[in-house]
Amino acid sequence: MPEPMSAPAALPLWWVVVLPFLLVAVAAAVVAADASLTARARGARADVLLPVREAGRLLVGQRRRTVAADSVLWRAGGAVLPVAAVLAGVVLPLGLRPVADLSVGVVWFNAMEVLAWAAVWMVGWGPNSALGLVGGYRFVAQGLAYELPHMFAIITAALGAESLRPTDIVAAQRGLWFVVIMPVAFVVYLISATAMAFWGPFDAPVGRDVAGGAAAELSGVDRLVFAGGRRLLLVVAVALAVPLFLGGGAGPWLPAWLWVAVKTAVLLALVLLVRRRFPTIRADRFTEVAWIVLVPLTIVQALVVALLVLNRGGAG
Amino acid sequence: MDEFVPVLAALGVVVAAVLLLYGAARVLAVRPPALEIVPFSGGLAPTEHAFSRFHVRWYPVTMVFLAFDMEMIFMYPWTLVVSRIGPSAVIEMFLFLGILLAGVVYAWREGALRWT
Amino acid sequence: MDLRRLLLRLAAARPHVLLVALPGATEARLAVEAELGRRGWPAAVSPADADVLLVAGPAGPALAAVVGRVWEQMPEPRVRVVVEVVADVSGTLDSAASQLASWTAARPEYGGPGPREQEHRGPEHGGDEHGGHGGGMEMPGGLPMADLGEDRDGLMLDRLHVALGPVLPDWPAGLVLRVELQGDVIQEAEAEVLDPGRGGSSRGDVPAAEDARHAAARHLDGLARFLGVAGWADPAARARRLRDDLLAGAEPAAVRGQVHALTARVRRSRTLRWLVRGIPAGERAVAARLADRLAALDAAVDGAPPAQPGPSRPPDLAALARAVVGAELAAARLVVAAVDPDTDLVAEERGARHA
Amino acid sequence: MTVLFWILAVVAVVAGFAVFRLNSMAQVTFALLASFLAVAGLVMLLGLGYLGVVIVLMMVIEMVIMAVFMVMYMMNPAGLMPMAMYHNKSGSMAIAVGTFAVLAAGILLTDWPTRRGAPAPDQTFALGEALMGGQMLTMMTLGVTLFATIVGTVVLATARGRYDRFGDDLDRRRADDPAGGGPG
Repeated sequence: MPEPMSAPAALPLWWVVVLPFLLVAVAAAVVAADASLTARARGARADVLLPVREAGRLLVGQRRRTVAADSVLWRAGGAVLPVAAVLAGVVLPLGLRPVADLSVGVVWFNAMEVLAWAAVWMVGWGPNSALGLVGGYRFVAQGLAYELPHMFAIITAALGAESLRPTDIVAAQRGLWFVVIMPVAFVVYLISATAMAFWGPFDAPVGRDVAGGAAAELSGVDRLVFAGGRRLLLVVAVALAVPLFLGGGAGPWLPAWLWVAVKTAVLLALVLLVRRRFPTIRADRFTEVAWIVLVPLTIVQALVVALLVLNRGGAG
Repeated sequence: MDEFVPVLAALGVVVAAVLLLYGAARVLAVRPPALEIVPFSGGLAPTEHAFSRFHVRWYPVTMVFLAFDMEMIFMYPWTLVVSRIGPSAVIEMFLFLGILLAGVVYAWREGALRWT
Repeated sequence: MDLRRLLLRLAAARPHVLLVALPGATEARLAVEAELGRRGWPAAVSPADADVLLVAGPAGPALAAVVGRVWEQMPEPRVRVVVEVVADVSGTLDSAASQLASWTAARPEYGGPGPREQEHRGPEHGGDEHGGHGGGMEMPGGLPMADLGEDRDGLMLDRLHVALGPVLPDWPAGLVLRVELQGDVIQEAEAEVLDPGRGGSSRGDVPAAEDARHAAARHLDGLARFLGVAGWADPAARARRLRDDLLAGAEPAAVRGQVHALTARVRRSRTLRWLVRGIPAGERAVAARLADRLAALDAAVDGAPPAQPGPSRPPDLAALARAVVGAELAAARLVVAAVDPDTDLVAEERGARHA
Repeated sequence: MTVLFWILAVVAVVAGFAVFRLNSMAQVTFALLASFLAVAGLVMLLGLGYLGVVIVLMMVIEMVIMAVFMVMYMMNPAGLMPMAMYHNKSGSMAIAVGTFAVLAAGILLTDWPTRRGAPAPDQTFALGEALMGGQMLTMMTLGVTLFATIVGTVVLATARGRYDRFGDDLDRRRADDPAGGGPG
């Protein structure tokens, strides 16, 4: 068992109110940045107010319900997405301390993000629409491909620190960021994080070719909650890479929270740029690659880290 | 479980936020929801309910996944004890993974990871 | 309410436009797409996501019904506009935006102020999960459920009949693909073009023996739509921009460098090659058709004479339908985008036969 | 704490009951998931954080997969026509009520022993130690069982095998499949 180090306690309880707003603000920044990149490619002007416009548009927009829709699952699925994203975000160290310092933090994170499986499937299923169904099922197929590499990547980071507590994992990187000893896990983690938020190039579940797929029939606030939840999920999933692999708030000169912000921003920018480099990767092509390339790679990565841990344990 | 108190609070806050959003939309929306909208597939009316037996082509993958996924339950606690238990823990876990990987390789060769 | 008005005004600066392209009105579609691109207004992918329904060209009876149905599916606030003359695209979009900005629920809707048709359809069935209605076999919405059919493993499973198109993103104008789906695999398919022969003469502006500029623009348009279906938005947007530049009067030689950079980027993408590999599409596979298009595009901006100046033949819709049988839905979309049937020509052909 | 216990307990039972009352296969599956999630909350209340969280993790995945199979195989998956999740109503009701009564009586009537010793300071750690120590044989047996599961399901579930894909002599370089994909 790791020495009961002077673990920094969680943030004060009122942070649970701040956290959702913080995440929404970052998600809005992501939307604005992404849209300005799109506008540049098309030769149009960028618009900083864009997230406000879009949110406002959906707030005043009419909701709709399709014939014989399964409203219960449809609405529940949409609402689960932002809830799961924020709940996954409680273990993120915002600086040195997270909102909830769980001893099983990374497992909690994993459990919350897996709710996206249920959420997207339910949203695709709900409207009784052929294209929506295809979208929902595409996400489950995608989940079957990315989830195992994702779990192995998380476990590798936990293994490096021999703790499931994100703050311990950060503390264990005091000497050396984990990205150095587990680059494969880091890359696989980012791939799987974008796949989990069905963000490009893994956006087949809401793809253009099926007219928006799972989201095709959503309008008004239902679309706002679903689309917002998806962005939140992306932000939270990418942000966890900072404590897992990039040393959390460690860095010279700047305070810890600013380092976390900077590192998260860099990773999000990377994700936005990568999306522009690749066409949509369909699950039927990705599954086999995930299983016979990514899974063995991450297992070998875990083995390497396990040997390093043994070596370190023997010395200590 | 004191450490889960903030989680519970966060759950309350975010559920309240989503409800608030729905409430705001109820006030702000220009019209009450439109009902009985015909689902969209390109502009022609559907001739059947889309709710049907959806035949997925990847059902073998789900089976392999479930079997492999069980292993994760063990792997999370395993990470905590590696240096305490020593080499035997590493050998054992990777033997376990190796057995499962052999199963995956078999499934791959049989084409179970393709859309059949 | 003031907040609502403010939000409506904010949103109206960037409405989502659902473009319904009609066969024979390619020119209007291109003009609208160019203007949307300039303004940075997003193209909606489905009616649920749209604020403006923009019909490019005059609709025949079948397509008018489609437009009406799509209009019914759109949430309010919504505006419906028609663009038939290329010159008034910008003004039409402006007026649509201003209607959205000053939208009030009391506004009589385009096409008659009557109540919406679906509100008369009897009790709602959606949220009723307690099985309280004792009606028995009366199906909600009056629709039947899918029936059984054999799949490619020889199992009997539900076959869902779905009509894809004619209003889908990056989809040939007026094309309808009636498919039988098991899961997302197409078991049977049938293709047709709605309202053939309507406005088929609008291609008169694009000369038959087309010059290099129009050839290049046409290939860029096809490439943009293929990349859009493949989910590669960035080069698709660049292709559209180059297309618009060409149609606005730029010389092919002036954009040669950019076009070559674009085609090189698409060719270089191993991911794209991997994603389209092994998808048959009739005579030539999707990958080969993509390569053909890239080569033709390069040749067009290099000033080479068009390879076959002969009269263009109407697309073989039966062959298209055969090509998507057995394909998964995403692959089928790629097949359609790669074949890229020119539905304007179907119009001319059928029109001629009737005359 | 007690309030939370009762809320979760009621949710678990009500959701479990809904499994038998709802018409739609999809809703039934997710009612079962809701029941499991409430149980996971109860496990967390008992102080078993890891176990509770892992129940959430596993059950979400498994219920989604179950929904996929339910919808694939059951007629009328959305319950558009009224139907029931049970057959032989009186018989099944008797069995269910009887089982519930016996179990509840067992809980109330058993003379539970008082706790001796204290729980480990970190149960997750203790679980890891147990897995790598005393339960090693269990785990290895499970590994082989899971391997057998994978092989068994693949044999049963795939119509085509390696000979269909690589030719009779397994000498084809690239597999011949109805759908492309994969790295090969």
